[in-house]
Amino acid sequence: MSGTINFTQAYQRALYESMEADPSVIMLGEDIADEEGGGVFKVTAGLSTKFGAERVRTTPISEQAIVGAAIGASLAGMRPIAEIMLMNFITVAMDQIVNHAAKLRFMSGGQTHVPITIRTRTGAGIGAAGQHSDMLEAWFAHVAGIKVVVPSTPADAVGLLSSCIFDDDPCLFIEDSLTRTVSGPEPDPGHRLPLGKAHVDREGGDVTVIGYGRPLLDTRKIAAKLADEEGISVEIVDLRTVSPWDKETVLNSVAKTGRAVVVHEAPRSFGVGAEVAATIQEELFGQLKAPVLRATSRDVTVPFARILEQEYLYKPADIESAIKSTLK
Amino acid sequence: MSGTINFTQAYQRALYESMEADPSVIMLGEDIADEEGGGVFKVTAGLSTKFGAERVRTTPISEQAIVGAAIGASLAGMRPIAEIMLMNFITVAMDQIVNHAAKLRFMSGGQTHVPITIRTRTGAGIGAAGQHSDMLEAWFAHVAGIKVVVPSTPADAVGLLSSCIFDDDPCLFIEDSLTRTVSGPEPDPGHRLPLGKAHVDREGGDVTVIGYGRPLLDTRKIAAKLADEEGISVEIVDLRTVSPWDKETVLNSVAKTGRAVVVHEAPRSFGVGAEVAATIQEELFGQLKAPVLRATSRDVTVPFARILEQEYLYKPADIESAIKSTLK
Amino acid sequence: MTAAEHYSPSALMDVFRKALFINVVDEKMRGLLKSGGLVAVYYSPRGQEVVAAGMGVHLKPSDYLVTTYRGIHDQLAKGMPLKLLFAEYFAKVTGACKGKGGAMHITHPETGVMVTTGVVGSGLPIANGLAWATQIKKEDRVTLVTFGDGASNIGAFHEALNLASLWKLPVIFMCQNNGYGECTQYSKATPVENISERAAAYGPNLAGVTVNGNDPQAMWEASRDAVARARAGDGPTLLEAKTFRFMGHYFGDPGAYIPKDEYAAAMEKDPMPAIRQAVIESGAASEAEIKELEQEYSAQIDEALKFAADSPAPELEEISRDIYGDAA
Amino acid sequence: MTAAEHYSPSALMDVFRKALFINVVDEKMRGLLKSGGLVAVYYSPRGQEVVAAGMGVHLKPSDYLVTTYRGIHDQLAKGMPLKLLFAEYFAKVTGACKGKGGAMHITHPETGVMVTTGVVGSGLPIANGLAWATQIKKEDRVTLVTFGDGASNIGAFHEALNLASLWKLPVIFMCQNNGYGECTQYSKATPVENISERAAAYGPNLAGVTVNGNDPQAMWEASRDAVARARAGDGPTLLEAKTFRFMGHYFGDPGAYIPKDEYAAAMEKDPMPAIRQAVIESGAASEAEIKELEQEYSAQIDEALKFAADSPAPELEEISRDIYGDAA
Ligand SMILES: Cc1ncc(C[n+]2csc(CCOP(=O)(O)OP(=O)(O)O)c2C)c(N)n1
Ligand SMILES: Cc1ncc(C[n+]2csc(CCOP(=O)(O)OP(=O)(O)O)c2C)c(N)n1
Ligand SMILES: [Mg+2]
Ligand SMILES: [Mg+2]
Repeated sequence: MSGTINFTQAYQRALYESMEADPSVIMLGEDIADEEGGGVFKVTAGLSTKFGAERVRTTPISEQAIVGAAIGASLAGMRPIAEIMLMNFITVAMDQIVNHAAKLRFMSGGQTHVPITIRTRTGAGIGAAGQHSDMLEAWFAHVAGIKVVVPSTPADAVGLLSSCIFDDDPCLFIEDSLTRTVSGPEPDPGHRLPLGKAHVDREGGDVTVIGYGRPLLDTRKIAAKLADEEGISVEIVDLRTVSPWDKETVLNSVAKTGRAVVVHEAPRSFGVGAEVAATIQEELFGQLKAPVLRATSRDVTVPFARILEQEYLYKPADIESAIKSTLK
Repeated sequence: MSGTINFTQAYQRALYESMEADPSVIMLGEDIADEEGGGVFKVTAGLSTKFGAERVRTTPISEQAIVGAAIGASLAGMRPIAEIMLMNFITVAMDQIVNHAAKLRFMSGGQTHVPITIRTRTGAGIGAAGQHSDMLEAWFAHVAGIKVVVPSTPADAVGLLSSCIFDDDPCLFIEDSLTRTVSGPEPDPGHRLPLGKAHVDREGGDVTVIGYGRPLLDTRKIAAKLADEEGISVEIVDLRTVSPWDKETVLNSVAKTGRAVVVHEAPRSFGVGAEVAATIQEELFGQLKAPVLRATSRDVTVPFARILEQEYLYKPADIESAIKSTLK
Repeated sequence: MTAAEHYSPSALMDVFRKALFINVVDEKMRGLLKSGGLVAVYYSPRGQEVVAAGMGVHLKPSDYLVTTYRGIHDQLAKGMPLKLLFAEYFAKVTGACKGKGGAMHITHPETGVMVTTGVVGSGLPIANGLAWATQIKKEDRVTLVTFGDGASNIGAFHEALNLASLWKLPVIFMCQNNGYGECTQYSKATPVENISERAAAYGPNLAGVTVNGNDPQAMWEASRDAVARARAGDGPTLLEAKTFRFMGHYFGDPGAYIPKDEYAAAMEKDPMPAIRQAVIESGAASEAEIKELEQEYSAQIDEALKFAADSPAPELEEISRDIYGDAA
Repeated sequence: MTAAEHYSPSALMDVFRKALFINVVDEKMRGLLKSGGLVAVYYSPRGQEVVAAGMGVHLKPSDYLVTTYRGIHDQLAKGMPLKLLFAEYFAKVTGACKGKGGAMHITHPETGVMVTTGVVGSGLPIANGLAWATQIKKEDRVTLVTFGDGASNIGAFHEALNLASLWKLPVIFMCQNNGYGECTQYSKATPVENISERAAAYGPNLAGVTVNGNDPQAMWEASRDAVARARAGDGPTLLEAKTFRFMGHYFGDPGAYIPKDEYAAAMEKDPMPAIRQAVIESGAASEAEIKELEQEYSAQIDEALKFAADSPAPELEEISRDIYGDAA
């Protein structure tokens, strides 16, 4: 570890290292080549210049064509990375992702597989309103055959995105719009993290907080504060891979603490937290000292006005009070 | 009640009655007019002849255009019913449904609303394999602004579909592929059932089974058998509206029985059952005598071979054993 | 053809008034953004004023408009009240959408502003539905949907044009071809010289026309024809207006991806100085009269901006409203 | 042009052999379905044999094919082994996809059968990806994707053709225009006379050709040209073959929606008697030799069908395999 990098730099590094390591890694998406500015969020800046216009291609605004081309190229032995600029636009490519990418391995009886990575970006809190802010990871988690990955530190972003690219199954990698300039320690070159494995991010004995992505940035601060100020010992489990998720690590932690809070940015109802909570209560009934609680955003379209958008979003205070509720 | 009708007749009746009652009810979808045979499942047979080609229109194979046209017409005061032949094809229309139909009321600050009904059909068990069998209701339940409705009797199908058509919000009405010829008592003319209200389908004191659609047909038989043979008293709560769901009725029932099993056809992980289980444990912690269990299909692409398809599907025996597990 | 259907100095003046109004609004908005008086993502229509104005003069308030995030010129040309528009940009409860939709989702049914979408291409299918309702109700309404050159590459465009042609809908698809989709040059995404050539794919019902969007007369005449065609029930038009986007994709976009000579050439054809000159030359107004008009507009706009700035933010409760129609 | 690039009696014979093989397979399949020897949904290619055969003779095993549920003729023309194909129809573990994909999802990479999709239009974007990989790797491979007339109205068609033209991909889009999409007549869904005219929407890189799919010479030549164009890197072709679907949408479809005179006129142009006659007239084979060929095919097919019928069903464990690559 030589210094710090932010999330944007982390994505850039994983892409750069992967393209350098393997010529079968190719990319496509809107505006991603340097002639078009290297991507509207600059994540792909420099790649087309370095690795050639053949391997890094700007596309028309055609998300079905983007994901379809990634699938086809992957069937022919490539490892394509498709960028879907914002997650709400993935709605036009659901057929390609769900009916095809996720299912071709199974439907072909294992004769083919689809090693694509779909990078997308989303998250509320930037005033982008109803059609540019949705966290839709629960949809994909409900579909067998695709992996859903969300990093919560820049170093994890490097390790997880690299693993997605070299994984033999379709991976959906979700980047957060709000925290792109947040920094953290820089990982070693070639850093990879296993998919499907959760990470005990902080050890603690009183209550387990399970989550992924942005809310864990809040949770880390809350846990430190609660330890300092109130002597509450919070264990944090970072799912890292939302689906298929690492039940074992989660259940081991909750078996120890007896209390659990699930946090995510997506709306509460029918979100990822429901599955985690349902599984915990099923597996650890009788060992739980409190109900499994959820701290999430609200069941409503993301509003435009800042004050309403903040009211929509999960609040750090919600996480804190959920933790304390389990201790009552 | 004069006799019996099957599910197909029930859908037909709701459509017929609604079109007759209100000239703003219009329909569009692939093959739905009589010139094209009245729909591949014959649900719309006779309607274009009776109500005119202007109001019942066959479309090209263009699901985005179908849903979009329904949305637009609804903004102009109509009550369009769009048929999406099978639910897997809804994947190409997700943008129109999720980013637009579900959100326009909120995003317009209530100036507009989208009273459309999307009728679709799905379900495994007919050998239609990976791209023609998926139950995707959990996706839509995770989105605020749209209602998701699934009937479990022909009479309910009449009452719920009619209510969807005359509801002022977008409704997704899901028909089951396998049970279309299953019959039940015929309801009175003009039958309507409230959306958002669950129904205590059978009263019981030992354990509550919560579900919707096809698995309830199995559950009713199991409940009768368990009552007869083992003296187990099962209460069945039919959600009818999967989202927004009727927490109150469910919680009242489970508060009484202290035990709950959630059943659905969709795969288990991140499915509707997760939300129901998570909510119950949260609200009734301490009152539960057993963990909330789920009997669902498996987390895998729907296989083609009959033997595997049956292995994929929830099994009545799973429902029965889940019920008994809660009583141990 | 009646006299009113011929271009004249007074027709030019009508176009100019709307174009100037748009131009002054746009300048004010950019001024505010620069000064920090407004913090928002803003998609400037600078360069596209005459396109919106040339069409707008032919539309009645009862006609429908569907537009995009870059739609402020279309909304103004349609007659959207300034206060409601600005207050929405300012995220105030007095905004048309109560601050919940925001700048990308402006709606105002009273003036026919039915949908503003942030998803590329999604407005076209919805416009068909509005036109379909009009056709069924035999109303005298035209539906105008505007979109960019980039949008012509997405699936919804194709499905919508096909259906509109098939059903001979009273709809105008106005493509504002400003040479770029975000940072991607037209020819890097769209391998056909004129987007209007795409009309050929949908048979004779759909007219395809390309017009110089900087030329008020050409814009006025082409719009007149498209509107007349739709009103007469003769079918839809794909009307491509060639224009340019002087302020980049969003306000603040450095636009480094635009070749300098291309930009300079476009500047030479800037429609605003040209139309001003044409008005003076036609004798419809003198420079002094135009200055007066500018001042009048400026005052109106300032007043509306002040109203917006002074208006209150929505209350927190607003987040719970307009999710479903039957909820509080 | 070399001699082998000219149509000749031996070229006709090549086409005939493939067409006859397809025809005998199709008759056997229909016989089995009628007798109950096979229970499955079957989309007969009866009438479209020469289309697949005329193209198939120009393809190498290493070329890629993407086809649809109505793809058995394409798969056979591509050289897919009979046993693997039939066993998949019979849902047996010896099937190409181990019985997990089924008839609608036939895959066999060894002969280039890369994807068979059940979702209308979804193959086109994937075909682009296969061709893109070929382009990057500078391989000598052509990608053929086949689809119906109905599929030309869905968004994926548009996005795929646009991208293929833009990137000059070595892909052939072969539209088998059989006059119907399910029960909807061509002209009720598609307002353009020839689908090949749609190529004009994508600029000069994309050739658009309509050919009489009943005419072996025309089919052979048009296919030769499209394949040569792709192989030479000169760009994609939209090749429309006009044909007819004699057995309705699926086997058992009563086809009441097809006007009797249309059906009779199509029957007159049935390609199978015509090509047989042409072969005999050309001197390439005598009636007796053809009979012999038929018997030979019939025996091969019977043997493969017996293999399929006698093969075991998949074991239950098969459901847990091929979901993810790294799982058991
Ligand atoms: C389906 C979809 N994909 C991508 C985007 C991101 N995006 C927003 S605007 C834009 C460019 C649109 O270009 P064009 O249609 O030419 O309109 P213009 O902005 O030039 O008016 C893109 C790619 C989006 N909003 N929706
Ligand atoms: C997206 C989608 N919509 C609807 C269907 C249902 N469907 C299956 S085949 C078919 C007709 C397709 O017609 P065409 O493309 O002409 O092919 P053909 O069957 O004539 O070969 C339809 C509508 C589907 N499979 N996918
Ligand atoms: Mg543009
Ligand atoms: Mg067809």
